[in-house]
Amino acid sequence: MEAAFATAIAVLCASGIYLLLSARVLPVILGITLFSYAINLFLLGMGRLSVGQPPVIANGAHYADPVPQALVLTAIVIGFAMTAFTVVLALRALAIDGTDHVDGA
Amino acid sequence: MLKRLFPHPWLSLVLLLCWLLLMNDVSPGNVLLGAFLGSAISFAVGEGLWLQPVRFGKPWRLARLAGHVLIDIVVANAEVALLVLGPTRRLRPAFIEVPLDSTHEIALTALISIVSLSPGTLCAELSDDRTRLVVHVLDLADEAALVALIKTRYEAPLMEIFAC
Amino acid sequence: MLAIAIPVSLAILGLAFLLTLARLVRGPSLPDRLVALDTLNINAIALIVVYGIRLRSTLFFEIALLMAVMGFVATVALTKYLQRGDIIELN
Amino acid sequence: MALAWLVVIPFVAVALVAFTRHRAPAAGTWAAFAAALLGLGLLASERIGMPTFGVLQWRADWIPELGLDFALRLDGLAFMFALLVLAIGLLVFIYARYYLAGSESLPRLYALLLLFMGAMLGVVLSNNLLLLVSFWELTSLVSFLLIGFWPSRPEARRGARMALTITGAGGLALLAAVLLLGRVCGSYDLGVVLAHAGEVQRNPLYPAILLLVLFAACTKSAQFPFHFWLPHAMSAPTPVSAYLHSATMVKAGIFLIARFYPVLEGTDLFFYVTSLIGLVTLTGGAGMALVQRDLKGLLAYSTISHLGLIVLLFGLDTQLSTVAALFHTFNHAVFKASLFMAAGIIDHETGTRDLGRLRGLRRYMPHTCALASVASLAMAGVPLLNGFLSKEMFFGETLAQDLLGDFNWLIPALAVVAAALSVAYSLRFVWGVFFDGATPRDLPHYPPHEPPRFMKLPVEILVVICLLVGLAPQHTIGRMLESAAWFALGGVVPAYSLSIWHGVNVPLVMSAASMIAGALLFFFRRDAFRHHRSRLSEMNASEGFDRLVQRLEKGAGAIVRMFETRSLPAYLAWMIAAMLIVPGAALLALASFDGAYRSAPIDPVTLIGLALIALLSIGVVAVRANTLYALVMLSTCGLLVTLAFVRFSAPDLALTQISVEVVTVLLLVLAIYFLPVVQRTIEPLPARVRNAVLAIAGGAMLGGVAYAVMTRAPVAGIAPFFLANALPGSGGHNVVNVILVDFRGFDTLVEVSVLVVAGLAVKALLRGLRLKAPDTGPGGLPWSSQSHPLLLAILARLMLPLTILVAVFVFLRGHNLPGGGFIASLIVSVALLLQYVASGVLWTESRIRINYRALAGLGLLVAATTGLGALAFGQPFLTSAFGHLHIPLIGEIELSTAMLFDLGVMGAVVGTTLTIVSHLGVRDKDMQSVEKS
Amino acid sequence: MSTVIEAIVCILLLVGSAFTLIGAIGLARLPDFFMRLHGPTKSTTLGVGGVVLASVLYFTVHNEYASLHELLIPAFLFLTAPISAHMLAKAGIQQRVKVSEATRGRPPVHDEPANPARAQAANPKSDA
Amino acid sequence: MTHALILPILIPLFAAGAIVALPLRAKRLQRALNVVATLALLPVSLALAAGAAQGEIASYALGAWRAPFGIVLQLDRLGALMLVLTAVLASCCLLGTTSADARRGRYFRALVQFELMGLNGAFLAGDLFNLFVFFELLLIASYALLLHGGGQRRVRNGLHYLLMNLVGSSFFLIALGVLYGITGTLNMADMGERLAHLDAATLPLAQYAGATLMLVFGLKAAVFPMSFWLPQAYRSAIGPVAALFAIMTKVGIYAMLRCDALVFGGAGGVLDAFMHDWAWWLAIATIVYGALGALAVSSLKTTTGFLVLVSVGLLIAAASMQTVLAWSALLYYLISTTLCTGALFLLADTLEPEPLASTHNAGDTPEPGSLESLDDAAAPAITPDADLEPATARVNVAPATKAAAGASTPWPTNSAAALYLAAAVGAAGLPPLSGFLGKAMVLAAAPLSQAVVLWPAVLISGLLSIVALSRTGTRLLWAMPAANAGPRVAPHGSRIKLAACALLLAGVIGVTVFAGPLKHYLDATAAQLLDRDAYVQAILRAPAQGS
Ligand code: NA
Ligand code: NA
Repeated sequence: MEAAFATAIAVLCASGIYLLLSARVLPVILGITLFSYAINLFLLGMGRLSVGQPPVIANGAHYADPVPQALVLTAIVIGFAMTAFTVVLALRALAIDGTDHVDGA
Repeated sequence: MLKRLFPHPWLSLVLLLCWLLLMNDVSPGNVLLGAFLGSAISFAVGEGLWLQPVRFGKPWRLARLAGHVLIDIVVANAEVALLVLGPTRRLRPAFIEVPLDSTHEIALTALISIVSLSPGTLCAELSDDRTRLVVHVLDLADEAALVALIKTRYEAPLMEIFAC
Repeated sequence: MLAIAIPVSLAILGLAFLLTLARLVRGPSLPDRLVALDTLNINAIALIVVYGIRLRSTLFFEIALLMAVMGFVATVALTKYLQRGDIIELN
Repeated sequence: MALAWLVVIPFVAVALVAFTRHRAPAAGTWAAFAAALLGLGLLASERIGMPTFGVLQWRADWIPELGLDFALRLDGLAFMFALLVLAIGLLVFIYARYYLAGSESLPRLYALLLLFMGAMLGVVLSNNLLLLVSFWELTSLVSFLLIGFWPSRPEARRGARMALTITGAGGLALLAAVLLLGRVCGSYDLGVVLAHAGEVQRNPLYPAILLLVLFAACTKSAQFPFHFWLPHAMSAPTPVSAYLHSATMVKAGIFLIARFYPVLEGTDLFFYVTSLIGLVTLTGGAGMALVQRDLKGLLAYSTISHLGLIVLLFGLDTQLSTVAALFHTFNHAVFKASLFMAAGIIDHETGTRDLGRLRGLRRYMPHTCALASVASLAMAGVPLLNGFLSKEMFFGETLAQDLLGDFNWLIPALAVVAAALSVAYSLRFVWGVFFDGATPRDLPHYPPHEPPRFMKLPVEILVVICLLVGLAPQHTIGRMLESAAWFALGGVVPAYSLSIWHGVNVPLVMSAASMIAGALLFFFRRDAFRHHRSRLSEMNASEGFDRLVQRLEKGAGAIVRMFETRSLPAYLAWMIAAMLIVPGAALLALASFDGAYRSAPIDPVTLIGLALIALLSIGVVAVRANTLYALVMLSTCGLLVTLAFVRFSAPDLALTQISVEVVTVLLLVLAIYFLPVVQRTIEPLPARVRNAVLAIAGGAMLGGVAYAVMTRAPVAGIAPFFLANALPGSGGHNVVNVILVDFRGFDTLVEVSVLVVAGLAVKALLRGLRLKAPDTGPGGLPWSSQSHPLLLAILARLMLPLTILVAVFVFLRGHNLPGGGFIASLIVSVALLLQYVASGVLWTESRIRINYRALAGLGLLVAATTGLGALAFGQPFLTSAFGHLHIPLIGEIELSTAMLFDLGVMGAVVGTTLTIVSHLGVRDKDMQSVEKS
Repeated sequence: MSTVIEAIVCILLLVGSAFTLIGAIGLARLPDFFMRLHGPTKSTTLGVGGVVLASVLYFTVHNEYASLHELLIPAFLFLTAPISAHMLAKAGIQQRVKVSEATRGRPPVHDEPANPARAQAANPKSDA
Repeated sequence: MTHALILPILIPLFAAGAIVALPLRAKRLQRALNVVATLALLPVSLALAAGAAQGEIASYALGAWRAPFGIVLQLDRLGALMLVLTAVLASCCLLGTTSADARRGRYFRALVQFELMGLNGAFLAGDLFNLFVFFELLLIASYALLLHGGGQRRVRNGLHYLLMNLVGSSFFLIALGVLYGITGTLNMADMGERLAHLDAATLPLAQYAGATLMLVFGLKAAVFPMSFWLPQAYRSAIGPVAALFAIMTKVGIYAMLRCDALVFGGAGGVLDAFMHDWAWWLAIATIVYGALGALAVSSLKTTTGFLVLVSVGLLIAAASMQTVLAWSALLYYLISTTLCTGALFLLADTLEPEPLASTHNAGDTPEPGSLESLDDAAAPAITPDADLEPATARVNVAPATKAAAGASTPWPTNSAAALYLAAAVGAAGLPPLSGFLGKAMVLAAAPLSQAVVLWPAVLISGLLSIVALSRTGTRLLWAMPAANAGPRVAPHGSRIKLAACALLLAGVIGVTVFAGPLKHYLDATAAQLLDRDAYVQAILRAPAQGS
């Protein structure tokens, strides 16, 4: 399981980075999103993978590590805030320069 | 008094029902809470956001219609399943126009929903003056029959229910 | 019995998911891809419900419910974009 | 304490001058005089009480941890220099009073000169090397301000910067030298360092220390090849030139060599380097002085030459040469200051310093002529004047030295040449200005006349000193010189005699020869000029320096431009490369990525799901040019990530992912409306290759690290505590939610603040935003004319109450089941946003009248205030309380302050989300015009 | 859990899955956009419906407690799916997707006339 | 436990919340809130510093959940020092903000408060994830503040700044995840304890995470090669914001010190290899790059931006030495450079004012080439000054010119020039101000093997800084631009900006004069910082609080 999970993270991350390095705004935003997917999964994995053991207290004996989940939740929220900011800022830049090139050229 | 608390009784009722379903539990506390929410939410959306007042003329007609629709959906699903799995070249797709009589917003919406939900028919367009419905049919045998079916089996009961 | 039916069901749903995904990739038109996206959402709901049965857990109900409540909004936004461009208009 | 006052008084006077500069400019003048007089008095009174070879010390702590004390020391060497600083300072102050008479900038000049006086006194009196460096750099800084005293002149600015650069560099070198000395000797205390001479010379760092000190001294004392700043410093007002550029500041380098002489001298390196520099400067400076057209330029090069002479004397390997160096330092200060003042008077009265225009001034200003002539002769080394004595000693020492072996004769020979040049330019100064020709040519001020009486006073005093010292050296400065030499030589003074007549000896012959040669040279000067002008102008070092600086600036620009490309992809590539290479290096030590731990075997559905995530992410890359398609791919990828969260026991994450995903899609769809529909890939191939390499490496590393950590057995950290305490401690079953609202509620509070800031920022950015609306949709197709389909409008309204109900459910159950305030707020937000999409802004906002921004702020306040409640019970911020309320008929209701906190969070998130998204599609201008009407 | 009930759950599961698959097949192989648009309704209605009924039955029996809340899922889908379908159809029309030649009739197109309002806003350089 | 510990976070939080919640027209109230909240930080942080000076490490368990489970705030000498520095800088920036500045965009005051909250939180955080969250807060507020005023340059540079840091934050999360994965904890002291006992097979992962974390902090601090965004970003910010940003890079340095000491065990700990092999050389590269940049550009803000890089390089170089001596020197220099660059940024606002006419396109003057083209030779054909040397004065200066010159306030004034001089002296590290002392301390603290590289780098960069600042200064203060012959008029609000700048420089002088006691405190700070056991005792073994 770990290998497949890690591979998925790797590919997500690679795609994200590739897009991040683009010269236009939209691919960059897509890249941010993919990269954050990768990181969210990565963080989840840092609590080790567990299947069918959500950390909701019932009669069970084993639960998935709740801490990384809480961290990811926070990360998602912050990521959303940042993405929104980026998008609107990119629009502002577009309005000024008339181009969606990240460098304005 | 009750009217004051529940300006949109049907909405409140639906909300109460949904609440009980959501909580998956019919305890007095939940009923009370559901009633409270039903009232509070209908107040919140009441001003302008909610639809034209609904006057259900014949609730039992609604139940019958629901039954009809469910049966039609199941049957049509089976029919269409065969069509889908069979050779696609034999299909006879078509856009047809269904003239409308009802004007009530919810009735119209319900009609469109029903048409769209039942497999094999799909509402593609409502004319701007809300007098005609453009329906895409996956395999049209008889246009007139289908139009008649929609009008009698769905539209007529809806008009009855929503009293328009 | 369930021990067989659930995996079979999951497999079928998985296959449906893949077929839908194939349409998403093949297109050819943007509306085609949107239909596929919309359908994927519904397929995912089914998958989650079955998965809940498999785990005998009701913890997944909220997820499926939320997908049903919110999933269509993305479709609406995307389709409205194709029609009008601006999805939030002044009036 | 008197020592401290000696240094402090000028600074106090600066303050006085600064305060009185508007109301009573004259007071500043008196303050300056008083400061110098007071200083002189203090210095004299201290000195009188001391034995000849005594040392007076004073110290106060400054930064003991650094070894930097405010430590001062008055000994013979310091006394001589301090005396020069104060005495010539006083004369310059008097002179300046007339030089800038009536000018508004006189207080400024006094302030700066006083500042300089204080700094210079600090340099010569410092007993702590770091303190010395401080004052040293302060002199550079003040000289910068003084040279640039008339900032509107380009040459003044240029000269000031040049001086600052060169002398500043010297100061930095001195700092390095001092730090090294401190390291070698274990202290920055001058006494300690002087006591460690042997150790310093044995230390392998000695060459570095020596060269750094010499570099510092040479820059300050305008030694070759750093001499060129001095002539450019002549843009300063003449009092400044007289003070800084003849008598004091340029002598700081000399002082430095003298101060460190006991520590540094005695090695071949010292003698060779020092004497060579001195020799070159001596002759070169003299030659350049001869060919100047500018009166002050002549004096400047002459100063360079004389400083070279002094340095050469230090560099000669005899003890007596050092005495001579100090003697000439004093003499030069006296006659050069007077010459500068005379030059200033000429400039002041005629309006020009051009030697080509000045002539025959004897008739107009006879008194000045007499004074200048005596001073010039002192400079030329004519007998009976002080310059003669030190020059004789100099000639004697050039003969006594034994540096060059077979080429020993070279030094005296060059000394004679330089002396001859010196005679020639002195003659040129006196003869050319005062005698040559009958009437001056086209002077700016005609006719010239004598300056005010007291303007000449300083010159007179200095000339008298020249004479006194020249006639009775032993009685005038004998004791002072001996004492200074004693300290410069580290406690041994060779026998010497200061007298006018030593009989006919070789030095006297050399003197005579140089006089004659100089006179001849002056007589045939026109040929010499022609010869030199053409050659020397090409060797103009200052232009070389300017070119160097320009080239440096250009080079720096080119280098910086290589990195600062203002290209985000390049910046990101640098950063990501760093993030890969540097931490990646640590991974090389990892024995095996694979630990032993395994969670569960993989099942096909999960495998397919994970594979699809990977493929879809690649898909996004592949179709990125097709905006909407890429967005669809991305959404699908997000959907699968949601499923992965479901699969890997993270229902709360799944819920959050779904709701955030929807809002993000709304946001992106709003954005892509304005973006070009087809996104051609515009990166050139090399950039794409670079990006791909970084991407693959980055992916591999993250995946590898993930694998490495996940295959290591989990550590029992803080998680078990949360699992055990969520229910008993906080009353919630959903541990993730309990963490968010209770265990780590503080994070949530800050995170919500982040969101609110994003909302504010977006709102600010949207203000006045005007974007070009595309005329056609994807595929170049026209837009639809139907703005709000009926079905959508109706269903959106139908959904609203139901969705709110679901939100309430998710909110209330969040503590026990997946859900919570954040997800609930996104549900509400989406339901509200759907109204905007379905019916437009105006329709919606005529029905929903919420100030979203205020809502966000209120939500934040509610959450924070909830946390504050605990303080009333003596508990820390954010301490939660929960309880079960039993109500008959209804049953048990659980209430928790965490819920109130969550409610605040909800308000903030709804407010923010709607702030961000709801107006994104509307042009601000349209909105405003509607708001107005 | 009794075998009968288990069997019913199984059948519901399989039927639901099967209809979902059929919907997907339809989506995959039907020749034009509008025909493909019929596919999802099967997934929505009988597909999710079947699966959810299985869930209701299963948890009700398993937990010995009437678990009906899953019914809300198809309820919401029934509300929202027609919107999606309707909007998709309109998008298809606006995008002039290819219509199978066998189709009788053509969908009406509502093009916006060359819109002065949109063109007027075209002032990319201005940021005031 | 004293609740005062959380005040530096709560005061700006409530102020910001209230400002956001208030209607836009309640401008006075908003302004008052901003002023009161900012100024209140001064006494609070001073009181906290007085407490911390006793040497106790105070902690505050939020929600009464004890460490390492809950989030704790911790206050030691370092944290207190940074709080005071922030409060001082913020107060001066507040003074230096004219209402015209605030009006150039929206929500300025709320954003400032959020920024302060983020900064103070970062200095108090005892939990790594909490540190991350506060970092995000201060960053997002800084993005918004950077954009304040709008205009092409700001927007473009803001976009770059934002995206760089966005990616940086992602790497922060990666490092954090790995650290959690191998230690199972988030509290820094606890994490340090666990890392100290980590098995050798996992150690490289800790080193990986540590290096990543340090680089992320390095990004905030703008270490080479992640520094290219900074000069332009700072250049485009309005003066008070840029001045406030003077502390932003220092947050990165702060976090480096904190994490290296507390989490990774300082010298001999997890990060030894990174510090010696990488941080050191990157620091040197930063110094060199910063100095070259300062030489290459001409505008005061950009020059100052590059000087920030120089100082960052020096700070990181000192950080990499991991000794008490070096860190105490580092902290001294940090204080000095923060105040000096803050002053320079404020001055730049008045000396190089943006044209006020169009606020949105302000500062969008096209720049030939990619760096600013410069030269004071290009700028001024000299206009006559009232104060020419007498030789020429009588001829050249017509009375009319004098009258014209006297009519309007000549700008820049002497006080502006004096302030520039002081700030430049401090920033370039010239004696006698604290910049020199700080540099000398760091140089003296470098072991010989490192001094060989560091000294030339620092001294030469110092020289280049002098060249750059003197060039900029002569251009701005001495040479009148030919275009608008005659004296320039002081831009609006110059006086209060100069006052703010003077306050900052008074701080610099205070730091210089009282360098002895301050250094004493800083030695104790560095010693405390490197004594990890004290933190473990104070935070993890603290008696249980609350219920
Ligand atoms: Na249908
Ligand atoms: Na000698």
